[in-house]
Amino acid sequence: MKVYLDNSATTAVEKEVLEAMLPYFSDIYGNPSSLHSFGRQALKAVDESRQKIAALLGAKPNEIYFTSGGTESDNWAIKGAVRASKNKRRQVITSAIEHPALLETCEALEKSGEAEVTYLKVNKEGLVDPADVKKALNDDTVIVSIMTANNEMGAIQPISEIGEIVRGEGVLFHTDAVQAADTLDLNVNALNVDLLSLSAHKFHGPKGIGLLYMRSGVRLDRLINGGHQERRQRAGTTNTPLIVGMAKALEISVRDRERNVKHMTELRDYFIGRALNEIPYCYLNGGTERRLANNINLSFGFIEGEAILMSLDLKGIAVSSGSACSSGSLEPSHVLLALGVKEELAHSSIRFSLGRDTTKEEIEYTINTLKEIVDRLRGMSPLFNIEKRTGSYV
Amino acid sequence: MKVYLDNSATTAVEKEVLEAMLPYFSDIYGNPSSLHSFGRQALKAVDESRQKIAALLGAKPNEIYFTSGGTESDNWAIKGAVRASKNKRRQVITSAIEHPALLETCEALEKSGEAEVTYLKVNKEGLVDPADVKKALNDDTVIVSIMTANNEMGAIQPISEIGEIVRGEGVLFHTDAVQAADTLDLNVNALNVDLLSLSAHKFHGPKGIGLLYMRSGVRLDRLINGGHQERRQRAGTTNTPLIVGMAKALEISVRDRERNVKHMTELRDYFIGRALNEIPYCYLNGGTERRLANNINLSFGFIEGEAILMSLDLKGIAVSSGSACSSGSLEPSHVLLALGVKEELAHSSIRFSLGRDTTKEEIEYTINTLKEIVDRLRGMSPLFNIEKRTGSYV
Amino acid sequence: MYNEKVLEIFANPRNVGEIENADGVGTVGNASCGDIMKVYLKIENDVIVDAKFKTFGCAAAIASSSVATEMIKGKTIEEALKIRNADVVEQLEGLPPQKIHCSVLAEEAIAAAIENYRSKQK
Amino acid sequence: MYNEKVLEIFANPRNVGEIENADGVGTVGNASCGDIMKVYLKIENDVIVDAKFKTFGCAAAIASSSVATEMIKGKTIEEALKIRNADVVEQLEGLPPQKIHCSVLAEEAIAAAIENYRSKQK
Ligand SMILES: Cc1ncc(COP(=O)(O)O)c(C=O)c1O
Ligand SMILES: Cc1ncc(COP(=O)(O)O)c(C=O)c1O
Repeated sequence: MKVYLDNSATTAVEKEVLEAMLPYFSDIYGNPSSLHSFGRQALKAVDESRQKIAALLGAKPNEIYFTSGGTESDNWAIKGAVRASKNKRRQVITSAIEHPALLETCEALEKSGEAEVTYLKVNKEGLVDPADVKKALNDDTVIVSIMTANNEMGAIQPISEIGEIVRGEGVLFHTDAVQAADTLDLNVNALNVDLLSLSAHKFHGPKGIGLLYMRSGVRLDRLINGGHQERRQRAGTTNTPLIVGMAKALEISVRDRERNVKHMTELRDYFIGRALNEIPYCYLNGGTERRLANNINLSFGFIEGEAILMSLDLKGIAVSSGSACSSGSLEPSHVLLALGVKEELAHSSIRFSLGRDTTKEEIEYTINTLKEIVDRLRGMSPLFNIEKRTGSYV
Repeated sequence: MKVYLDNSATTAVEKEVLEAMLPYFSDIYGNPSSLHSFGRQALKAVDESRQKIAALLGAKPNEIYFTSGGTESDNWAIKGAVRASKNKRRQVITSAIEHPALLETCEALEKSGEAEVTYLKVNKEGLVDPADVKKALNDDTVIVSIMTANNEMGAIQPISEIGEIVRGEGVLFHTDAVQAADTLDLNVNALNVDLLSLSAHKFHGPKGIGLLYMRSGVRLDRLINGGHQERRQRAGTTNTPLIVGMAKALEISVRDRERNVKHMTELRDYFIGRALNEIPYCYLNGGTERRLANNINLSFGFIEGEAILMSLDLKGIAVSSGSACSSGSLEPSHVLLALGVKEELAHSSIRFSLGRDTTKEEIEYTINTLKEIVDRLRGMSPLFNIEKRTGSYV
Repeated sequence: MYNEKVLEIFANPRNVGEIENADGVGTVGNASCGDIMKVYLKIENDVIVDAKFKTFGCAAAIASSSVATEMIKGKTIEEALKIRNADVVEQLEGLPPQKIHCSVLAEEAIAAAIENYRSKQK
Repeated sequence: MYNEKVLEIFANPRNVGEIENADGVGTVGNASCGDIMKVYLKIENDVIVDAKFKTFGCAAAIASSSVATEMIKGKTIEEALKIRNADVVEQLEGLPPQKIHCSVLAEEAIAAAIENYRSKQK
């Protein structure tokens, strides 16, 4: 049995999406910037897609800027805001649990001396306190960036409340909504944001296309200079097939959201319930309330995450781990550490991210397999006494 | 009859390329960074594609960095080199006829005070004189960037000679090979470059994927920070289907190059011959010797380029024009002006860019149609006396 | 970019040509900017009885010339002078922003031709 | 990332377990770094007659433990001490660069167990 529970890493392109894209590779292939009919046909598809996406986000079509993905959108938002700012000193406020696309961008700006960055702490459920944002704001603040939902443990931030605080101060407010797109309602006005990043492959669209929503009036320095595409703000030949694919994917995601969210929430809660009940020394990372419908993040005491991951893989189950071993770095997940999870347990964490097509049967198989694997690895662990079923860290 | 003669703007994805990509959208969709089998399968395809591309360019696989296209590659090369440089003053040397992806990047660096830029003149065939490069080099020079072949009038630059001069001085040498990829042999060692930009959709691959070749030992500041993809140099989820597509497209391009170049060169020369013979006041922009096999750029005195373009379009023929009217700017093509073409004639220029599938019949139809259109538009022109068949600029 | 109406008028422009012994001729624009419009008027008792044009320019310039010359035929010169570029754009059912200047050129060419007529009257 | 050999050994490691009244026991690594290796040795006349391990760690750590304990069985402690992490990697037919430290840990765990044995001899 093959079970894909790594939908937060990437998703399969939905068949309908692939079908929508197909005509634009070899048939309607013109450059949307060209004046002739080949170009106009392509431009029409791009314009319609832009309108569709804008409508789904509660935005205006000319507030949507297509990029190569969430990473580029995040880089553009932060670097673009800092470099366009006339402030003498430039402060960026973000959270400690952002995606590397955001954090590494901030670190690069710190290193080059272009900005000072304040990293807000989160509570043990992974939530930013809007009051902390208020406290951190000062005259130098250029932009505040808080992710809509976390990629590792699914915490859903109080974005619109933060937006109220930030935007009242005339500071730009960006949210990385990459992980939220498939399951949360993303209306830029309800969210109260100036800038928002999306990446299509996280909601069953194609890889290599994303967008930055930029509220009318906001001006960013360009990240990628060149031609006049995207109202001169983002150069590069307009990517008709992928844009069409992203629009279709978002349309389907929103269309089926209620049903999919309900389905995934049920499976998620069933999974978490059984895991916590049936596996000793198993802990849920993150809270239960403000959590993405498709995110399960568990730590399994006394065994290492990547070994669990690889063992599941041998049984056909695909997951990801917050273990340092998976990433090649020495530190385990910065997100789990920020929640106050102990290093040992951070090394022992696994993320199961459900998809709209995940079945109950797959979940049953996964939990049953997981139990065997945990037992087996604990049998190998010097920290656990498999006979006495107890363990301790040294 | 539909005739596509705008292959320099973009090309149709080759059927074989589309077929190669298809399995990677909805079947082998895993994230190549994931450790599980879904990810490993995808990574295998990416690794094989990287090896294939590297071999075709005479490079090592770990010298290939995938990007979202030629524009991003150009931006990265120049900004990355300037920002990584320890020189106190930082000079960039480039030519006056580069693509906007390069020129606008240089202008942005000038504006931000990050670099000083020297724009080299070209001769009337559009060629840079290597001696001019030598003269322009100084202690502050960080990078020299000269395009392999021009997108508007197809001039092929003496890249390896320039490389010899530049690299001897310990300065980085970049070439934008985006327009050259389908018809010229691109061996990074023969070309004598440190950095080279490609964009797949110019050689019948998909839009939204390109690469930057970066010679071992070269260090650039990152343009897009985040995850650990592309050996930490270019973040963002690895785009399996498009990478597979680019590799396949380059493979096919190289495989069929000799035949395709011969075919296009014949059609090109036939077209130019007939146009110059049969249409009065028709001029070839650029030279005949060092010219891309698929590029024809003509000016038609006393009539405006976009009107010719739109008239051809009404007959099903897709071309592009160097007219200011096509771009919405006031200046006509900076490339044609740099060749010394008069403004009036720059406004009257049309680029016909052939493709590997262009037929003799299409060319016949195009020339015959073109003659009628030129006559008709001259009949409307206040600058031309259609009875006496003479004209003059006022 | 262009709507169907503009493309259709560009493909089949009216009033192309010259009027011999025209009562008013106006030329605006220049070749190095990419458009020149030349309007010829036949005027009887201050009424424009015929109008023709020759234009070096893009599809929008040619369509604007066609529409503008159509609009003024049968009008008095006073009425013709009241025609604004916005009226030309309206007749064309819209022009892309970067092409609005073509309609301005048409307005100016008509004004120049009428001015030329008036200067000859004096 | 991992080759077939590593995955196979990870799936079916040898010598997992403890040795009661072992003659030498060595533990290296720590949980907050993500790997701990504990090696148990049964030694007769300076010859390693049995070796077992318990490992908290990734697939590479477990496979390295398996291979390393296999390699030292039947060897004198002098011979065992000559085994380098590179030998473990070779047995595994290669490890990804970021996993080389797991083979180092195996070398160190064996050295620690032998050291423990020796210290008890004195
Ligand atoms: C929260 C978050 N932000 C940004 C990204 C980057 O998106 P992409 O890799 O598509 O550029 C990801 C996914 O990798 C993510 O989960
Ligand atoms: C010479 C040259 N460089 C760079 C580019 C930019 O490539 P892309 O639009 O694929 O990013 C192009 C094409 O538009 C080009 O012709």
